[in-house]
Amino acid sequence: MSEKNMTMPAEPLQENNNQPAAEPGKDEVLRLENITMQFGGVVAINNLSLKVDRGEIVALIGPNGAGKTTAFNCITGVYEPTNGIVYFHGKPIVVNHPQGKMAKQYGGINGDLYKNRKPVVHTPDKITHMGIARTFQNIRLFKSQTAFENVLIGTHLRRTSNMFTAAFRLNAKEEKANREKAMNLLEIVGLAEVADELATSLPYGKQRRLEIARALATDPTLLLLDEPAAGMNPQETDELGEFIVDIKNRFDLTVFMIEHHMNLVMDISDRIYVLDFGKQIAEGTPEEIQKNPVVIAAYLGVDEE
Amino acid sequence: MNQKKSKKPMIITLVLVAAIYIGVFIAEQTMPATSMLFTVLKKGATYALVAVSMNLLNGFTGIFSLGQAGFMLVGAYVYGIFTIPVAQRAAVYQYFDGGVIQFTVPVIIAMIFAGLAAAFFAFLIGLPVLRLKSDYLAIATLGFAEIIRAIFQWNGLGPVTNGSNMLRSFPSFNDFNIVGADGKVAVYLSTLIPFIMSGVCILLIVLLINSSYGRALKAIRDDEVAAEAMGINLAHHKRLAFCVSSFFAGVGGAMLAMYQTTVQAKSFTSAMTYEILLIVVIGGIGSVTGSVLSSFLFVACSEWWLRFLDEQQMIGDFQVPLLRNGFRLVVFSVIIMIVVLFFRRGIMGDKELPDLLSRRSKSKGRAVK
Amino acid sequence: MWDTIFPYLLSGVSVGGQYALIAIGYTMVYGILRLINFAHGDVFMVAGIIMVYIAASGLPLWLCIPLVLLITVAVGFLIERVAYKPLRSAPRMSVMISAIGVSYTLQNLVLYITGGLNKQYPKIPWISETVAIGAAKTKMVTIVTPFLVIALVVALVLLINKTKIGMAMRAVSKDFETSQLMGIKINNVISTTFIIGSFLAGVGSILFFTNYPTVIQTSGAMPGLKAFVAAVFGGIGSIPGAVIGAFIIGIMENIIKGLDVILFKLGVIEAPLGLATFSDAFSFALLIIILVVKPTGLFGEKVTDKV
Amino acid sequence: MKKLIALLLAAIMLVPVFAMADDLPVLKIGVYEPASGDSGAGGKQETLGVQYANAKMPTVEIGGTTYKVELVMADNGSSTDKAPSAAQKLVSENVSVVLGSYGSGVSIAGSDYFKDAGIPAIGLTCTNPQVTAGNSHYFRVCFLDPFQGTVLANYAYKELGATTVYCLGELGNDYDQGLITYFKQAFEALGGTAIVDSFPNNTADFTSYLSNAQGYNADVFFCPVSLAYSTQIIQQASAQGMEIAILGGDTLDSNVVVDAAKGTTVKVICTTFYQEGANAEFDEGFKAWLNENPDMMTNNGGNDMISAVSVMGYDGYVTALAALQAAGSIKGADVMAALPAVEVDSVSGHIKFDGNGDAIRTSAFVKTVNNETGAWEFVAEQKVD
Repeated sequence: MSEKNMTMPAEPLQENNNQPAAEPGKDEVLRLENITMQFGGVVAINNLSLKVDRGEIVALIGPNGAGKTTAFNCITGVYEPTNGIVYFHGKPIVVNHPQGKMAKQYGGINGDLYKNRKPVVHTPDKITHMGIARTFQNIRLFKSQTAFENVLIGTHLRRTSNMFTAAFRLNAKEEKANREKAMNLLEIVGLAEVADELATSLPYGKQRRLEIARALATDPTLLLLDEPAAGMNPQETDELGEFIVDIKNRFDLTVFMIEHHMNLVMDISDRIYVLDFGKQIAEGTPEEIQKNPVVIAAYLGVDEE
Repeated sequence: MNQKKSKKPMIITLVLVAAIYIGVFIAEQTMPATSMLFTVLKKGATYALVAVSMNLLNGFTGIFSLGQAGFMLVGAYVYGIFTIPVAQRAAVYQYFDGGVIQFTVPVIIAMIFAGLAAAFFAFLIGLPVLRLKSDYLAIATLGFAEIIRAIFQWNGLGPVTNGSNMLRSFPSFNDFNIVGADGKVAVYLSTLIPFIMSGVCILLIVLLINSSYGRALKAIRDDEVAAEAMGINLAHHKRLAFCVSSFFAGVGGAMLAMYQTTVQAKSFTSAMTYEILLIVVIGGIGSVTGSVLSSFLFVACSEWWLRFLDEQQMIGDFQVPLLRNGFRLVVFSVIIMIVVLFFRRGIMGDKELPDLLSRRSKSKGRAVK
Repeated sequence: MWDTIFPYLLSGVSVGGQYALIAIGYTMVYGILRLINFAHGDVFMVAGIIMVYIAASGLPLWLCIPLVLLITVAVGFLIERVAYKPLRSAPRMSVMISAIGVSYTLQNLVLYITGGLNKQYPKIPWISETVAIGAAKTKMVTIVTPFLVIALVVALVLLINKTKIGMAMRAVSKDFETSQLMGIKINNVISTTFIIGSFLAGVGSILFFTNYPTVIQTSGAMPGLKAFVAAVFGGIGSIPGAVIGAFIIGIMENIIKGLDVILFKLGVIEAPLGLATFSDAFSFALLIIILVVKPTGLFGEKVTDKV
Repeated sequence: MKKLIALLLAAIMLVPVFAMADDLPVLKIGVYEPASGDSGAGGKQETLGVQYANAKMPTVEIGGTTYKVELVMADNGSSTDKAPSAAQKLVSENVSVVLGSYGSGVSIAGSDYFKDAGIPAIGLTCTNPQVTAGNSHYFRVCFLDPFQGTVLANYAYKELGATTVYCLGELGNDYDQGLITYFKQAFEALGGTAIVDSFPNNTADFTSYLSNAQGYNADVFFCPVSLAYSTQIIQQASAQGMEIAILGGDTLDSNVVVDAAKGTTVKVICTTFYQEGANAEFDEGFKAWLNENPDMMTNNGGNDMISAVSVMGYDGYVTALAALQAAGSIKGADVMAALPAVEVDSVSGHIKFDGNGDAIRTSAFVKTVNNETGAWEFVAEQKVD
């Protein structure tokens, strides 16, 4: 495994040299290249490289504090990675290499790998626009709004109306469509009957589903789920598993998820990446991962809440 | 907000509003025009608009801005500058031989100018300060209001702004009365017109709040990170809210000018902003209805109902103690402190009139922000 | 040229020193509660009014001064207990609104008591005497102020770095929740902060009103705001920063008042431009520039809030 | 919450019901004066004149019926944004005539409200021409700024031998700005130079402005500002050991100023409407009245020195009564019609209105503070033709 880790950087490196705009297989949805995230002295992610293909369900696992959520934040533009590239549908959506102060004090891997590339930075909303939707580890619903409104907000970014047409209700058709879409999504996630309840008044499991519905409302092609099953009992977890597969097929999505519930991960994911202390220590199918000694070592004694 | 919700409360609300307008009109024709009631209604209508515009920022977008007085000032001045009759300008701009602007525009146009000017200032101000965090933003906007005040008072701009001297003799509310041939007022509109003006503006704000954009603003208020993850462009939407709010603050300023019949930069102090903020708080942060109600309550108390506290009162032969000039304000501020400390949700919380009327409102009981 | 500018520097230094004493109160409270205590400027004004009435009651001055400071401290303490403590868990906005409410209340209360008239501040012997520095004449207080300020600041810094309560203060301003968990009596710390702040505001008011001897309910508003600007300028939470910021602002605003004359003397302009109009606005312009360019101010340490 | 407010208001609404009725028919005169704010002190002294007059002449016989004259006070807070509701309050009380205000800005701000209600107003010490210009309802018993400005300019140029004057006024105060403008015109017509500067309101620190005056090598410091500021300026001037004289308009004629200047070396000169001693009967009566009423004494600044504004208040009241009698009715419109023809001889002299509704005044008194005794000293009576 570890040598794979070392060889990974090599291929993109050549790639950059002969053809800066990478041209990967067209069924590739997401690719991370040498992503490194450093907060001051702390290296949260160390040279992470991975890819997710169209239609896959890929899981990112690892002990707490392994840097999984940080990875998500780098993809969605919440953080600007210290180094590395994120490709989405083959297009580089995040490009960075150590800058200014970082460049000097940064001794990490491939520090100068992308020197010749212009940094690309997008605010999270732009990235959502491109078709990456996410849920949050610690649920972040709009607390003063009903379940229905929460989903409805998700449709805002695909609007064709401007402020005036919206205020003067000249977008009635669009508005109607959005409302139907939102209601429809609520039905799919099975929250139709609580549509008018305050989002925060819903039970935990439903809030998680609502977050997914809200994410779906932004018409994503890639769905990032951050611990969707956290705090659920086994039965709920199983349901969630089926649910994820179901929406994946229904909306022809690609799913990239962080999860601690191993049964869920092993059941539904096609491939699994394992992070430990910001480093990728393993990659493979559920079977491979279950047998992998490094993973077992990393997880030894780590309870899966 | 859900399509399944019954339209009934909405209709009742509209009927109520219509009834109020008719009531105002009738009252104005029947009661003596000198009654304090109309002063309260006029000023109340003006403050209602400004309060709602502030609520749009502080209540619905979660931007804590204290710049309102500054934007009102811009609005009031722009209105005055463009509506003072040319004949009067020599007298008004007495120290700047008539000023440079020698034309007037219709009242409505002037009010729109007022709003646009305020919105323009807001845009400029917004560029740097909207990135700031809550209380830094507050103090920065407060500072900007002070700067605007100084600019408008500067003699260097005298030919336009009349320096620090007052602008006056522009059309006021009373000029909306229709005067008959006999020189007497035939139809009184001096209270109805301000009601219509601020009514229309508030309606526009409500429409915006209930539109897709309004939901986006509320989302930003509730959780900026999540909102951004939903593809809502924070900078753009915040600037939008800021400019819209300022636009209506500017229009409110123009109305204040009409109410006061004179405008002077020195009266648009931070104290004015605080008053409006307190109105918003008393009404309930995040409730348009609340802001409107509390505006009228606030004005009525401060201008009318509590005025007797400022004068010595005799009950029989017993002289009521403490009553003296200024006592009104003391009582008043104590009431406000009580509201701020113990009734933090204000009169309406974040509910609107329709919510109260609808049977569903129970299930929609919302958390304090 | 120097003779022209010197008087403005003199005025600047003295008013700057008085701003500094108010600014410390702001910076400490903000450092701990992350609250802009809008009422602080009014506490300063109230201190002035109290002095007026106590002195009018005929007590000897050597008794008045400590008494004034004592009452001012009590006022500051009460404000915190009544208006801020109940809102400890409330969102920041409500606390700020409460602060504005307190300021509104104090001003109206004083308006009522004084009947809205300016009150003459009693002459405090020695410090209100006139002294000559070179060409310029000024009150003794002008010279006393900077030294007194420095002395007080040194004392304060020692208190914060050497004493137990000082340590607690630093802990709380670093991390409110954690220090609570560590068993620090938050409320005592906060009360102490307000007490120190009000005490300094009281001292400041004595100096300020000796220089500009009339008090009215609005006397506190502008100095308060400017002191806050000074605090931000110097870096919220940093006491030396607040003091330096205050002196800079005091001097700059007086230079601006005199800018016309200076330019006039230099022959840059023939007629005055009336730039004095901007003497107040300038402070706020400075504030905004600082907030935008370097939000942490001159000496403030970065406050990282979790995403 | 709503209940609480409702209850509160209900309680409030009840109280005025207890107000006592009187057997004589009541005639209301509105007193539109600042009781708070920068001009609060002056406004109170002016009101005292009216109250004293009312105490002396509590009733008036109009068209055969005797009316009890009731004063309705409204505090315009010396600010143009509080003025409207104060004016509206008087209007809503149906006063027959309004007296006031101290300060031209608030007078102008209130003007339209009286106009729309058809109530005449008699300005007592608002000296800005704009108050009465272009309207038929505002009258005035005092002299005007062009006149006062000329008087001051002449005095500064001829008597004080000044060639450069530093003029300081409050931003947005129509009285200051107006008087300074007319002073400048007159003074520069005489061949002197006047440098005009302004300070933002709520300024406390005038040291730099005093330095400015010295910087410009001014011979006179002209600051016709509200008492709130003039006292500050005088005290800080003495602290800075300023030698040049402080010159001011009628606003400075107050015992507050005297107290500030007492025991200092600052020379304070001002023009005014009345010089104590010109009418012994009034002086004694007024002082006696003050001494009887302690709170009146406090309103007068703690001693019984007579400030000219009180005299103008008295004269305004006298004029108002004369107008009411001439009108033979207590209707505002009738009083307005009667006013132009009214002529009275009162404390400050003979009052007769010109076409503008301004009292024809040809002389002003100049007085200065005696720094030892702490009293006004008569300097000269200035005439301009």
